[in-house]
Amino acid sequence: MKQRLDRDTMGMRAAKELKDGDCVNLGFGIPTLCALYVPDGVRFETEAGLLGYGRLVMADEIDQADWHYIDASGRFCTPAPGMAIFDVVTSFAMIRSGRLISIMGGFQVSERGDLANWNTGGDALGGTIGGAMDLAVGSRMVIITMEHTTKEGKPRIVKKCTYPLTAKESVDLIVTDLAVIEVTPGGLLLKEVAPGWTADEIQGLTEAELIISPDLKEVEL
Amino acid sequence: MKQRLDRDTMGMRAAKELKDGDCVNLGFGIPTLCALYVPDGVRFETEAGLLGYGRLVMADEIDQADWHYIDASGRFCTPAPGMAIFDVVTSFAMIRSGRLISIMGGFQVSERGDLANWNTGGDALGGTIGGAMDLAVGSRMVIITMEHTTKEGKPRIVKKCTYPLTAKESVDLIVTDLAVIEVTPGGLLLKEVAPGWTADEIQGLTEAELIISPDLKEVEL
Amino acid sequence: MINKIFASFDEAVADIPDGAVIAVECWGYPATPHNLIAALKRKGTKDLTIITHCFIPQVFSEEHAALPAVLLPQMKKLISPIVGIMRLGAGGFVKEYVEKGMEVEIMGHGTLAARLYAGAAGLGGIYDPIGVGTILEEGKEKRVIKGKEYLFQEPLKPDYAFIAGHKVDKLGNLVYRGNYRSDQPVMAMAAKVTIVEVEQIVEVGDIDPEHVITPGIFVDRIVLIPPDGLGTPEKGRAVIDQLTQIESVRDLLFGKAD
Amino acid sequence: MINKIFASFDEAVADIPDGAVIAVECWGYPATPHNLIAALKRKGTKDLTIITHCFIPQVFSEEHAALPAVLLPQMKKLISPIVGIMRLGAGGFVKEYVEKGMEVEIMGHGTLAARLYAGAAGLGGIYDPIGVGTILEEGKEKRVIKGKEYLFQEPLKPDYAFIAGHKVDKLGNLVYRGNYRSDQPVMAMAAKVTIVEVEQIVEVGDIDPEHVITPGIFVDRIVLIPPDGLGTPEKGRAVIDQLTQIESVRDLLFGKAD
Repeated sequence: MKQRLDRDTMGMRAAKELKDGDCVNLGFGIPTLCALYVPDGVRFETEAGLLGYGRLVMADEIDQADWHYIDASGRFCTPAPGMAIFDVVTSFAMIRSGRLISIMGGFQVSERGDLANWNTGGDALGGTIGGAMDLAVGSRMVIITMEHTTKEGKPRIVKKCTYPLTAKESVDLIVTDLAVIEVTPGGLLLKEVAPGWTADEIQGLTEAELIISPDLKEVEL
Repeated sequence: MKQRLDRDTMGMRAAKELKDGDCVNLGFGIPTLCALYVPDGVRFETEAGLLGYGRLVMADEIDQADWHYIDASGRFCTPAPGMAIFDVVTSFAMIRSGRLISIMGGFQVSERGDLANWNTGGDALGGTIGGAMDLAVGSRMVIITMEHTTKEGKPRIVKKCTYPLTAKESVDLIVTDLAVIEVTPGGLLLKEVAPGWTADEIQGLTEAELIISPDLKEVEL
Repeated sequence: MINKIFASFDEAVADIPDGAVIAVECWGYPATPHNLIAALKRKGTKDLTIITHCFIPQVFSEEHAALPAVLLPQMKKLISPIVGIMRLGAGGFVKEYVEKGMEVEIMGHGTLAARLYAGAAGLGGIYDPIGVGTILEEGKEKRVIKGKEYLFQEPLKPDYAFIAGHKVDKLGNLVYRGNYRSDQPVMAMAAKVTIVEVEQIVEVGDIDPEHVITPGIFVDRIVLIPPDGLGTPEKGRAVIDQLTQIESVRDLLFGKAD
Repeated sequence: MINKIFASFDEAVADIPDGAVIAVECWGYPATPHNLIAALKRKGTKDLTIITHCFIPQVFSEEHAALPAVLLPQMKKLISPIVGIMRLGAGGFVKEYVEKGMEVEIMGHGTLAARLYAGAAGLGGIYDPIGVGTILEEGKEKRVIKGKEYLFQEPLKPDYAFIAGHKVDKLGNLVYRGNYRSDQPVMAMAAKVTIVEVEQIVEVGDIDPEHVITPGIFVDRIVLIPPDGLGTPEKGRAVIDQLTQIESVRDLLFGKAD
């Protein structure tokens, strides 16, 4: 029974934070999956200049794809009614003025909400920034989806990030395959755990200290 | 025979500086008259967001005017083929990146090319800036058209401006009702005089020292 | 879909508190959100800071037009590159309010645009080449960068933007027409809350994505200009009639090149 | 009317000197001025500084595509928010050139946009909130403004911009299509000379003034993409075929959400 959530379920849980009218930028990986689970009225933004695009073009549709529409991950996507096209000056005004929600992957999140998700190398050539820093600093809400631990079993939720930072104190919510954790001024608040897991077990896989929510419950979808 | 040039002639002379392909912002007053004399292929810009508009709407045509097009002086103008509409962010990038020629009126120009044309009062409420400072600083070429002297006969071309400055060292060419004067690194170069006037007479009405061009001639239209 | 459409101008401005900072376009009669300005006057909100491209006297009767100048008695501060019309006596009509304590901050129009952009882009400030060596230097930090002088300018982040649009879809995707555009897109991006009065509201999908100027994410509230609202062709006709009675303004707004 | 149309890509880049700073969009295959890049490679111009949104490996055969990475042997400096594709080993393909002395300056994409805007608007610099507390702080002036930290960023003023456009009139008024737009309008505004490769050249008056994205004043040179040029649907088809041979890049560019 002590399974970890699969990637689809994590995407579904992150998507639950969104509501009608929200505009969201979905990063590489798990966040892309959120697109399948968002409520009506949520629109997708890509920093390369689209708001309100449709769904991704699948590999078997590529012959029919209009190559002029590309999502935030560089995938072909479809236009949709109510879409707007704009340049990057407008795009980053959108991102930086706090009107977007950002769902991104992460390598590490610190107890203060510092985010590391662009670089595993330690120097400037160790990663690619793209829009990640702008999204982390500027978004109204930053949700990070990631596995709770590395492949080697080491915690990704740490006291202090060891990977180069994307931004300081920028994460609002962490959705992992084991837990949902809110970054609060007082520290990391453990709000939900995967079915069958206890708060103690989660703490055992987390370097940063967790505050256990009085309303702790199983992950709600 | 010692007439001063009339306003139309000054506009005509200033317009002679323009050539096919130039884009020009025409300020209030005499500069507006240049529009009648520019060569083919010159386009007009207004900082409020049009490039390549047509002619002004005259008072007796106002019933038919489309109110959506307004020139740099707040007058209704007509759209024209090849016009572009843009916002002020684009407009001032255009102005400040040195792609435009500016023809403006002036109160005073100094021997270094300092321009005073926004304020006769001495405090911030003594005038209206609009786009004048941007145009003076940013334009590829700044041409000032003005009467050579004030109504009281005082020189407008001075050693040092007494009116508040629009911009330092920004004027390239001065077209007055008496002379055409180029602002050079060495000083003010008197290049053309109105018919019947001598260089000495012009110097007598000019506070700043003039260098007489070896090619001094009558104003050419 | 979130409903952004408000039934009246009064409802659209109902929550604006005393002390609010409001960016509002005014570029002659056509490109002005008259109805929102009139609603704010009715509401009587005090201590306003008004950011506008062009602050000219209320030369029209208020029955036909409402320029930002009708808000003068409610204002604490004015930020604008154009205060008055020079030929009418620049600044003259605000002096009474300045003497009573209203602050006026003037700057070049391009500096206004750049400061609004800076607000939208979350910048802490910019080094601007405009105003160096002029009275606008007063109180500003000056810095030499690569041999050239610049003035430090703070970003502008209005609480509200009042926008006069042409056509909007129900998501807020907005297009302007002609010079209606001007300062408005950057005002909409810089403001926390953007309120649009508009000639037409259309269905989602009716505006080509390539032609959207202000994406809907920047538009929070929409009010349709009713047939008897300000800014309509009929009211505009009345304004022209008034203008023909005022020689210098008429010359300024249309008419013979002088 | 000044003729801005060049007969060939080689002529359009003929005057670019060694050491030039060039802004060039690259957002996957479609939004890239392949033909201008290929021409600059043929010309062999040295010591280039390349400013680009996305500097990814030249994964396609050069017969079908030319990304900025084909210029690597000619480059002195790279300025980009995306160097490599993380899953392919970020930066790996530039390391060889970095060891030979090529400089790499990375920054957030929004910082790139803001610095290009600053270049276009003649600003001396901006205080940017991005990168504070990260390794991008190194060597940057940090300043606290109203309690928040910012990094000083210099404007970017490229000598040339290479633009991939959709349709242009003979005055240079330009429209893009979909994500072709992206960084290109601000690159065109910031550059001293803007060179556009385009799918269609139309007559003056054929583009609605409301729909122009880059006004013609910013466009200096125009080259029509010929039927056998890069960036055409046929070449694109060949690229897709190649991509299907490269699993990870294929997944990245289209295909199943992972």
